[in-house]
Amino acid sequence: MNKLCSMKEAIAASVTDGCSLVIDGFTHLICFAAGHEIIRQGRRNLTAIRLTPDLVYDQLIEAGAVRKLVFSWAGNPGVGSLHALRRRSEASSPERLELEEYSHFGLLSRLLAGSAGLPFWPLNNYAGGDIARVNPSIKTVTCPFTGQELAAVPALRPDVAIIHCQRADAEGNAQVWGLLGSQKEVAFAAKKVVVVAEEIVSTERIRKDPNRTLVPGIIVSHVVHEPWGCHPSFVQGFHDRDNDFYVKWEDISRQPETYRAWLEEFVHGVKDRQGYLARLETGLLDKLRAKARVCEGVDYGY
Amino acid sequence: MNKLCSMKEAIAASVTDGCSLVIDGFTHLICFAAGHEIIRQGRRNLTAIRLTPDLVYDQLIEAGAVRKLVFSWAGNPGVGSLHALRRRSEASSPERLELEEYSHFGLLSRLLAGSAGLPFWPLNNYAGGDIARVNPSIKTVTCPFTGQELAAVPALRPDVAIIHCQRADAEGNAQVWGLLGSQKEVAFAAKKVVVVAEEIVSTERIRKDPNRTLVPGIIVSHVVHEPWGCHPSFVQGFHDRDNDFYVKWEDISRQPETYRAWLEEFVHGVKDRQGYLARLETGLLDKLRAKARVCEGVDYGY
Amino acid sequence: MAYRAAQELRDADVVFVGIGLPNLACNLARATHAPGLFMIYESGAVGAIPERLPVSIGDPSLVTDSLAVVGQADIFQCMLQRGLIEVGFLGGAQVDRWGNINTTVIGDYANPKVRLPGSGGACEIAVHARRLLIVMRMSKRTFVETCDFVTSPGHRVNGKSRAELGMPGGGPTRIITDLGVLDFDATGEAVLAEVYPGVTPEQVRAACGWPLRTADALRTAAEPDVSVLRLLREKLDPQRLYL
Amino acid sequence: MAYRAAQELRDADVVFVGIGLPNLACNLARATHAPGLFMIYESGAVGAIPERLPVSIGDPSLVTDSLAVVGQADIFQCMLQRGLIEVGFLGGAQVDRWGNINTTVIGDYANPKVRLPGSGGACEIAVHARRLLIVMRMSKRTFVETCDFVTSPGHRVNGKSRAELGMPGGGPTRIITDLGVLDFDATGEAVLAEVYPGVTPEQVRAACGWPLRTADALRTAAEPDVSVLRLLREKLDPQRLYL
Repeated sequence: MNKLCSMKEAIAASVTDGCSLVIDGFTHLICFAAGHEIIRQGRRNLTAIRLTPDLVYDQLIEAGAVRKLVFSWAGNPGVGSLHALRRRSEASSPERLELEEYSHFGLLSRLLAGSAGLPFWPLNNYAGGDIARVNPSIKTVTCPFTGQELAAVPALRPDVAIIHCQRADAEGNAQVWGLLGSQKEVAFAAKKVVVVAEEIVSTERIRKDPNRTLVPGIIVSHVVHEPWGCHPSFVQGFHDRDNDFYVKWEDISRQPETYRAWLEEFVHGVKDRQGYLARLETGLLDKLRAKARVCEGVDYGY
Repeated sequence: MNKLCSMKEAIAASVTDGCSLVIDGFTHLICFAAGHEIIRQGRRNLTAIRLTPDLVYDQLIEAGAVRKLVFSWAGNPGVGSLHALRRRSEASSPERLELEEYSHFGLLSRLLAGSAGLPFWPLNNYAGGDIARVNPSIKTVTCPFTGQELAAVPALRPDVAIIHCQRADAEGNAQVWGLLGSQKEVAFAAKKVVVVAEEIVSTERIRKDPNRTLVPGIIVSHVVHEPWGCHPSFVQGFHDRDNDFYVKWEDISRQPETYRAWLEEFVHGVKDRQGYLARLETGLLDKLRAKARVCEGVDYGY
Repeated sequence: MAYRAAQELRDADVVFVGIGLPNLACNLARATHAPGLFMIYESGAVGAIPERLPVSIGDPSLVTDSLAVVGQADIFQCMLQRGLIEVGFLGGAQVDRWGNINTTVIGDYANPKVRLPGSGGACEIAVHARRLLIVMRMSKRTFVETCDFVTSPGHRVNGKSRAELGMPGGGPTRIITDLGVLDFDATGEAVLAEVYPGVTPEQVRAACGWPLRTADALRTAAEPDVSVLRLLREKLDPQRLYL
Repeated sequence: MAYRAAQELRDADVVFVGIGLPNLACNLARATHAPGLFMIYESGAVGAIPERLPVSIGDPSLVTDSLAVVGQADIFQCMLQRGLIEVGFLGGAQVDRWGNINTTVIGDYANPKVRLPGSGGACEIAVHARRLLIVMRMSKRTFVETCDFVTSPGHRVNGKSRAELGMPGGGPTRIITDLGVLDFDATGEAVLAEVYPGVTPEQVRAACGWPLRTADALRTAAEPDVSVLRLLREKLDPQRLYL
């Protein structure tokens, strides 16, 4: 089944007010294009889930789309803070964001349980620290063999997962290389999966290297072709991380005025991803484009 | 660290009388060469573990190397029975083999727990059938969130795992494609890992495609170069399954006399894998050699 | 049997394919009325389109040109336990009226007359698949009052229902035999629902180890036409491994 | 600090590398006395040999030419929880005498003065790493009597020892600061063990929020030589992100 559609159509069909959502990616393959489209469509009261909510989650927060954040590390990696998040979660904040937090392993375990169809997942452990004390979703379970007490977290089944990949076919069979983050777990845990790809390829081409397929099309509902949809994040083999942007973001996002002005210009002020890319500094994409490091293929013959 | 050695050295250094052992592989990548070397070295009282004990496990049983079998499906896939196993486990048998059995998912879950450093693993479930009734290692655990009762199995930490792969470097960084079975779980669960490779390549070549690495060298203690070490099983991209052998095996193995004669000729009667290969029908290896189906490489540039 | 089993498969069904006859039935369905049949093998091949009839579920022909190849942990956890499998296929040495299947031992477990291969993935397929098809030749020896060992649970196990046992899958929907087809009634008991042309209900009952009831409306199965037979014999199973 | 931290690393150690200064220290160790240092990043890069100083632990330079790239489930389950990590590295906003670290909030959790990034993988690194190195600049504001929030457990958490809490890892072995180095005594309390040249024990104690005890044999740290400084400034951190 051909599931290709525009980002606008995919978001309109899958992300509803009040739903729970993951735009996944661990520094790699973070689909900013999807986040910006959600802002443009004016979604509200989202539960935004990710181990590492980063700039695009902060933008969703600043734009008023998010009611609750489920996370384990919230920052601008290597640079600083998420300022919209801080403004909405520190003591002086008028309209407080609801936060539910874990360690990486804890939140990942919730997604593992969701992806595996189990109601909970055991992990060793939270060891008396304060994370488990302030989060009632972290409980304990006793090993029926050793008597050892382990931490347990409940399955997480997000309503929608948005997974960016290097290539996919029109059915949503998605191939990923480089950092894999928790993309597989998120996709299998979610009730609906949107795949966004740098490149749309034939199913025949996917079948040439089946071990690279991270997300099978049978769990995918929409497929979007959106090259450069991850800027300023990166896509191995396609383009580098725009580190300068991450550094500049600290200044842009510190003050609500400059933050709103940026959203106005780069999100509300454009129609789609093409519009965003057109507003970037001339020559930037060329500078970020990856220098080829192609590996050899392997033999699937028999 | 260079861990290269001969199969003889690897087995002598890692497999001891009474130890627990996995020669892994799910129809694919089953290292018959390792099993034969264990028989030649006269190991005894092994606990042999695998989801699908197949011909080489049956040969270990016939040769008197095995005291206990931990498994979930024991047969000659697509053909028939494992006759040494049947002779040692049916009512008329004088010297009974100890059997500990699960379903695939149950035994895999034991290995998952072992590989993840947890004392148990939950799964849904054994649902009142007789497997859990006759196996005291299958217990239950209650979900602390939903109250649902699930099955639980204890972690399995085999003493030795033997993992065959398409290619590895001298440190044991092993790359695998095609069927992956439970090779990763077995390797991480084991206390000692022997990697056997069709091809030994430079570390540099491993680094060119890091997503293909299934077993990292840091958990590997010995590396053996043994091309065709899996015959009659198969190695994707190298050689096909010798289906004729599996079919013929039914006749060879049905009578103890022909079975022993085969072991005498192909295992005890040869010094090593080269000797075994030399005794195969002329032209067989050429017939089984894979027809190339090389996929394209991917770009790791940035 | 392969033909009748294939008819149970719908285009776009996600099928967990076992070794032997089920594999043949799936390949037949894919070659005829269900080209979009999505085949998942417990060996890890997802969306396989094998060029030859795989002798084993781990045949290399399942890997080449499949849509994805994943570890078995993903197959059992993320596909089966996660509830993505629509149709499972099982056979066995014994089946009882509730669709419980034995593939473990004939006789006493500790002291068996015949040691069979065991569960493999069968137990979890029986627990999780939304529809379970059982394919078995019929005789008093195989269709028994009580299984010597319940490897894969059906609609009632040791007196308990699937709901009581917390089984997510739908349980057996049909038993396809060499004489006819058994459906399951509302209580979960197998009843004769369909006979092959030329077979009488009496013949079927005589081959059953429990007093087999007959459904109110007994159907007669269609015969495979010549082109299907030729496809089976010449292309899908030329070595006659399962025909 | 980067130099002193690098000295803690031994050739062939398996290190779980965090963002920032730990990353710099590992790269320095690898470029000097520990070329066999095995670096695992929580992003999934195993045995990485980055060509540039990664700004983030998810930098693409960590992927290219690494020995393996795996999902984070494997990193946390099969590497960290499985006990394969020898050395972990953590920093934070606050540390107490037991080596408990706070990277979550300053002030009350429900009503914080400052909202910090949170745990990330820090909590499990603190639980599982066989040796934990803490790297932090020292002041009364950061070396506190009691952490506002214990994100990552040290030797005693809310009155309980690691053994009582069932933590498999060894806990903090050293705190490397900009003034000197604190070791942990048998009770798990941090004591001043080493000062940098020109720094007095009194200066260190004045920068500590609890009454810091001094070890019986106080060492003086060696200064990095010119070549190391040049390596750090010109090659490993030319943008002076962490120096």
